[in-house]
Amino acid sequence: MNVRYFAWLRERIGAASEEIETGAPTVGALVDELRARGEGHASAFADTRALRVAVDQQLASFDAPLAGVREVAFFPPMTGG
Amino acid sequence: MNVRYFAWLRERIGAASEEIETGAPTVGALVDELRARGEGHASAFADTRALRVAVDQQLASFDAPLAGVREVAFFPPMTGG
Amino acid sequence: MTTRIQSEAFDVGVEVEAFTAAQAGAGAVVSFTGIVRDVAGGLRWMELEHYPGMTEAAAEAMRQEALTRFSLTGALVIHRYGRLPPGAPIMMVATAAPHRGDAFAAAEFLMDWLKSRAPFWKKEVTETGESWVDATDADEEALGRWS
Amino acid sequence: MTTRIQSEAFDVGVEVEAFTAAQAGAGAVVSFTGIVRDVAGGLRWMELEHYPGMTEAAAEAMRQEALTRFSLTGALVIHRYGRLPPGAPIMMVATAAPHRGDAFAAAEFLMDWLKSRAPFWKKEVTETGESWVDATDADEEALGRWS
Repeated sequence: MNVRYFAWLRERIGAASEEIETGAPTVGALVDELRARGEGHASAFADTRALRVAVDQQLASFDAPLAGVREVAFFPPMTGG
Repeated sequence: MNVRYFAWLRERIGAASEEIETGAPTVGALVDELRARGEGHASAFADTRALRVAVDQQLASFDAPLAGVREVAFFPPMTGG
Repeated sequence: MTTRIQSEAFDVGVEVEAFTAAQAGAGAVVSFTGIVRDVAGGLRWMELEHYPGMTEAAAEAMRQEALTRFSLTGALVIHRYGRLPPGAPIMMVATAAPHRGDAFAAAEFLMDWLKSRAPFWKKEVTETGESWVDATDADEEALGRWS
Repeated sequence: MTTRIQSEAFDVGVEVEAFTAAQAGAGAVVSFTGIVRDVAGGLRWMELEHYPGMTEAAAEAMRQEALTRFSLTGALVIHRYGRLPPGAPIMMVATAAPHRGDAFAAAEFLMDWLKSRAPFWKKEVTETGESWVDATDADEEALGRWS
């Protein structure tokens, strides 16, 4: 699964994307796995209420299922316009 | 006093403006005098609820006083924009 | 000159570009353009009558009121009179503000007032005749939200 | 193409003019332009990050939703990414409709959604450092009026 990071999440983790082998059933379970990958990840995911997630490029919630999903992206609230 | 007409009022009266000697104390009294000038005037002023008035180029009401006024204009509701 | 009452055609793109370039400190620019519509078919042109002198003063007073009421960096009003073919721009307003809420509100405020209180009268000239456009209740009621 | 996500600068006047000319049956055209503001002083540039692929799809979905929800003849969305200096246009929307109410509402609808749901993130780069712009409660709350 391709996991992507944007804005300060990307900076804190130090990578724009990672290819990850996971059996996590939901976004929330994936976040728990990612937190264990190191200090940068733990800091980035410290408060998921401050984060947004997209599953296969659609905005989703943290309890969204991951079966068949190819890409998950994490980022702070958007500031376009 | 210069009295001006716009849009269908101008067409019905057959003049864009008239120079009128009047002692009418208010717009309403002036309207009564104008109605007596002929059929066109009478028809134009038949229903003043359908009309608007400007006194010295400021929107006004039909009971506005005319002392010292130089120009009165009558017209239907505006349709700009 | 940021209130212009004119018979000449104007170029919406040129006006929006020049207005936008002149706004220091603006984060938001809104423009509105009104265009002659051939609603029923057969419209040859729209004839716009106005009240020279009063029209300029009334439109400028509305622009000043918008500048007072909203937090703007600038506002522009252009309104044509005379003979206007279908598809021609009749008028435009542009507003600029630090924040988008003020720019949108000021543009709608100016449109609502210009529609019902600026001394213009529209006559439709069609292939079969001509008729004055009636004022609508909706346009009159739109003013209520600003009181 | 009526949704464009691009790094290149665009010319507001040219876009408004071309959009307006393409609208058959429109009586009202509204445009909104967002401009980089140097709020605190010392802004060198704004860096706009986006999510290639998702950004285009999300913006186009919002444009389609505006066309469905309001009575429009057309809608345009342009949004830049990359390095944008103070005073540069960041993005614009344009909407056209038979009546002005739809054109104004659709432009505000698109702005509210693009602000908070299109995947863009702004970073301010100043003479003394850089920082990500926080999302505001006001922008989030603005979405409430469309539900």
